[in-house]
Amino acid sequence: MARPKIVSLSEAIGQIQNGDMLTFGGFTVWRRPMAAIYELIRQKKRNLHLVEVNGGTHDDMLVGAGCVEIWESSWSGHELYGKFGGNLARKIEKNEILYEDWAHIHVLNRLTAGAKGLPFLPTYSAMGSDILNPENDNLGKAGLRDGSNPHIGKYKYVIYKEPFTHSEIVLVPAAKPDWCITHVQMAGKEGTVRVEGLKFSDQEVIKASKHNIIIAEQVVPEEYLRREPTQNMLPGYLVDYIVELPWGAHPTGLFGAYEPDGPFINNFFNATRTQEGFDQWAEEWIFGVKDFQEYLSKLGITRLEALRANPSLGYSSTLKRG
Amino acid sequence: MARPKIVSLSEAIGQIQNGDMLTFGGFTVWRRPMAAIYELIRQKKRNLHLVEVNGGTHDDMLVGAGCVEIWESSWSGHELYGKFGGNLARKIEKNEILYEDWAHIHVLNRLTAGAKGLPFLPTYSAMGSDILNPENDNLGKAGLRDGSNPHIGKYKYVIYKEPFTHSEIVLVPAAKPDWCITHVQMAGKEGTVRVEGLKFSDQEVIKASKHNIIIAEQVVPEEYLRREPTQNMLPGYLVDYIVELPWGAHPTGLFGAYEPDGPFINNFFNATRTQEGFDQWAEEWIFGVKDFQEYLSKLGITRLEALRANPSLGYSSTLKRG
Amino acid sequence: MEVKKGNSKIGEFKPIDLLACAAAREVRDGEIVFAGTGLPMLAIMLAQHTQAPTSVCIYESGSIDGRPIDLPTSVADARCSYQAAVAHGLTDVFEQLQSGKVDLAYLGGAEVDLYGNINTTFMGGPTGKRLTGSGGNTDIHSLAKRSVLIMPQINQKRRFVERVSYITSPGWRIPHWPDQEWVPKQEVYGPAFHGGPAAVISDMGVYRFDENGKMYLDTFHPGFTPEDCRDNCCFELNISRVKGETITPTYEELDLLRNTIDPEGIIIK
Amino acid sequence: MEVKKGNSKIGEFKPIDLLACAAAREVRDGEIVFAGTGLPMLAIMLAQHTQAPTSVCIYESGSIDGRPIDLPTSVADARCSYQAAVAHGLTDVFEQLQSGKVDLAYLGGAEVDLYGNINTTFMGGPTGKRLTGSGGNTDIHSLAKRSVLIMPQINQKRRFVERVSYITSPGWRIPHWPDQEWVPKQEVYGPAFHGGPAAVISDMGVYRFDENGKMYLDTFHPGFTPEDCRDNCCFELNISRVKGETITPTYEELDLLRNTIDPEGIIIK
Repeated sequence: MARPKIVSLSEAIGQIQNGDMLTFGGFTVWRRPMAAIYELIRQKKRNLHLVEVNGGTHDDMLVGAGCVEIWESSWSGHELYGKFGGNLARKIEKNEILYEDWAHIHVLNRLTAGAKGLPFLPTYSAMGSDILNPENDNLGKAGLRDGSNPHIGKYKYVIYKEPFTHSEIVLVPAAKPDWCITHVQMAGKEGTVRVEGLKFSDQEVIKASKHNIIIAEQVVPEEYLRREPTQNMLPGYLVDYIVELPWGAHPTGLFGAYEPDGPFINNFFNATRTQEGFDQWAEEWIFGVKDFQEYLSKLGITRLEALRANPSLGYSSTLKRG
Repeated sequence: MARPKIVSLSEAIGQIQNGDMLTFGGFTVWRRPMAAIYELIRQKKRNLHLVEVNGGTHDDMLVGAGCVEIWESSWSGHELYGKFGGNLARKIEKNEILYEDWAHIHVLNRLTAGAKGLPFLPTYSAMGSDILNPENDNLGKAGLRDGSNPHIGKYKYVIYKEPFTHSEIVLVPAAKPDWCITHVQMAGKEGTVRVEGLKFSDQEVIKASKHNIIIAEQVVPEEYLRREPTQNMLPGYLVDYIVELPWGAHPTGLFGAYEPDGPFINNFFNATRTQEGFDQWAEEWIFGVKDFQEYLSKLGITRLEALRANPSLGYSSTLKRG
Repeated sequence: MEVKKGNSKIGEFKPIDLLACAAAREVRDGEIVFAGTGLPMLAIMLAQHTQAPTSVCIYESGSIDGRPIDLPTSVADARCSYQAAVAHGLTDVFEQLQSGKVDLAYLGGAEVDLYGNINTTFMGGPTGKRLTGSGGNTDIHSLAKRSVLIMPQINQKRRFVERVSYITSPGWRIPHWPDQEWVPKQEVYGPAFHGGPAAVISDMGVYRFDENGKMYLDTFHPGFTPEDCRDNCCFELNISRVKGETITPTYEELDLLRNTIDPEGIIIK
Repeated sequence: MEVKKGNSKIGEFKPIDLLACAAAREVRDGEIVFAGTGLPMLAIMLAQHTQAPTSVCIYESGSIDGRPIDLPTSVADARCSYQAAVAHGLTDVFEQLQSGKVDLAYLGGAEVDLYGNINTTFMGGPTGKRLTGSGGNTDIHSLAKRSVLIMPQINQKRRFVERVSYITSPGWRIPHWPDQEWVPKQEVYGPAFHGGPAAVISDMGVYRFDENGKMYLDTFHPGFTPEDCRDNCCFELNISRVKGETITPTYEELDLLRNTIDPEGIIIK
């Protein structure tokens, strides 16, 4: 297992193939690898299979751009900046996408099972909900649980009468994405990864994935991170590619660095009420710029600086929110 | 759920009843709650049921003192300071104790299942070993798997042919000890707990337990710990009692504070070659002193200071080891 | 400045003030509370400033017992972790939830039904209007000891239904899969049964659940009658157990909401 | 001071030096290695100083890729975490082990048998002499891709047996429970089969395992003959595939062991 390569964003994203299963670090509109999302769309990836603990602005962009064939998660929306995932909702309503709804714990268990080398993990969550209604096993109904796709479990779930207390419990199958893309505050030159603030479910989803791309706000000396190994999240041998990209999570937020860009996300959400609206938005913000640097220049320093966090708080003390 | 009480060691240990199931934080000869072990012996607890990820100097003392009816773990010894658990080995060889052998992952899974509110967790570890030989299900052979003891699973384990990949996998039952006693570097006045250095399996075993006693090397202002919530291990509502006791892990080691007292442990190990040897040792070091303060005075400042860690390293740079 | 004592009168508070205060009063001191974005944040913070100073707030993104000095706008907001006891992640807090450590949880939904089942996935079922999906809603409603739903009701009668069009989160009576037989929640959850929906708080009244897990009117908000509440449900609401009017916010509660908890006017516009 | 080039001769190294060097040579550069207390620590540190500079050492207590400047005396020793990439705990490293990320593991034991089964629990079975028990021995031997056993053999013939008296850790042929039928490891482990015992290194020779999972002599240490090795096993050791003498430690390896890795003489007395 060699050390990770430090490469350009386009080179890292270029490794991802059409049809691959992807997951992402972060949580809703926080610490999402947005620069990588834009690049996936620019490189016109197709038939991607997303499996996520929860979605957010990032996955709705991929869905709107036609990159996604299968969406599996528990949620999609933009927190207070947009009521739901506009592109996902439209495509679900028009039967233009395959989707599977899960509880938070279900997807977390699926990826944790992948990380642990287990075929399944049990949970009591969501029993009696329509998430477990056999009628709503959409991948099953589409005939995709025939074992031909290694990323799709033979069953959505199995209810198991366990022998120890004789309760019924839900077993969900392991998920092992081909790729996980995660934005973090710091990575060392040998690939040691540090996340500041909440880790969400990053350790689980990264360990579950065959390959990992880490987008680091900053690459720092390895020795600096190793002074406090209890504060690091991952060793370098779990990382394939490292990309250094300041502001790379914009318009989502990065603890200790910058706030989510609420108006930007809200403007995106409003655009997604129609496919045309999204296409125009993508033309302006994704295809209309050559790369992420041009995107940042288009946003401008004033807009970005207004999002900068106050180091004593981890968030901005000046941002107008009311 | 009220805040934890800050109490004396004897008051905290006084809450533990004969027959209770106990587990402990730490790993082999590191960060063990030794002062609490001495107090358990002084208070003559009986019929305790130990379930531990691994044992060490601490559990062999409890076994030697006749406090333990059932021992369940993966290991007992003193690292380089003593080849095996002398008291445990003798009592096993003389059929004077009930024991159940496990793999590390088995016990870790049993306590993690308890922490997660699950009846079991799966693992592939130790398949084909005599740990899983039905002949070696000692609690079963003793007729204790009849459901009358809530701490003893109906089965030691179940081999399950799982439906997703059709592999055989081992399901081990949850363990939920009545008490976990853990020595840590710092606890806040409201009970927030911080462990420096390796966490071992402390989070899992503490969360699995109904009640928790935290022995803190130092009690610190709550606000101090809350400046860095990512570095804290537990919130106060999971803790019942806090005891402040410097050097409370001696003769085991405490990261960043002091080394294990190798000669002390080795001397203990040599004493345990016979019951009489252990009894004499206990008379001198446990019953011969009124409390832990007197124990520390008996050890003396010179011996203790020789173990003190160098803050730049987390261990002693002067201790003679060769 | 001295804050007036006593309870405010109609006209002195907004509907959202009453919602926040009624929700806050559900918390008992020392309880472990799961809260989500929006009104629940106001409610738990208000409770901590009043009758439940040692109650603990957990956000599903992983922060535990934060002491925000600025109102968070999402559960992963950096503001949630300020002076928190612990800030790890989802595995930590969801395992505490599943093992029965969460006393109370605040939830919302697009639809709620007679048995406290919640829908946040599809209005009108899988062929209807797509919403966000569950997120942690189903996990929390499944596994918390008590959940409190905060719902708009005025001119939103369609949100209070006999049976939700999609069960995102299970209430007191639920289908047992795969046989689809409707049974009490406890029969399905067995040893993992910790409780269920305790109250629904709307902008018209406070609703609770009886021995059979059916919703009934507990108190109606000032300006409404029990009949108004019943007429704004799509099912025959039991109003026979009504205790009277919902207690209005105290001046102290209003002052806390406006000047301490949400001075920026993020939720309380 | 300039270190002599080339390999040392008999009399210039101790048996333990050869053990450490032979063990170190099992590591390929870049591999993820699980190591325990004692000789394994010398072996992995020596490998990192020689042919495997980017190999990573994991200790089961939770430290990953530490760069100790002082030799640890246990896997939870604070020295293990010095300049480590990560220092969490058991769950982290055991899940990496179970998911097949560990290339090589060093283990010891009281007994090893023809199929690489290890005993660290009872000499003579459950009615015999009690030892420490498994610890992580069985987890690691079960789930690592290759394990290397380091065993004393001189005057310890009883440690090399046809079948261990208690299988703490499963080798290439193991019983399938509950039917007790002896089968190849792969049949029992299915998708979790990552490999098994690769070598046994004693103070007399280096042993490997054939297509059928049976131990054979690969090289014999200087001063011994293949027959000496065979005569110090309680089973009929296959010496027909012997390659020759074990390569002796280089002067550089000896210098590293004595002056860089264990200058305090903790393991190399």
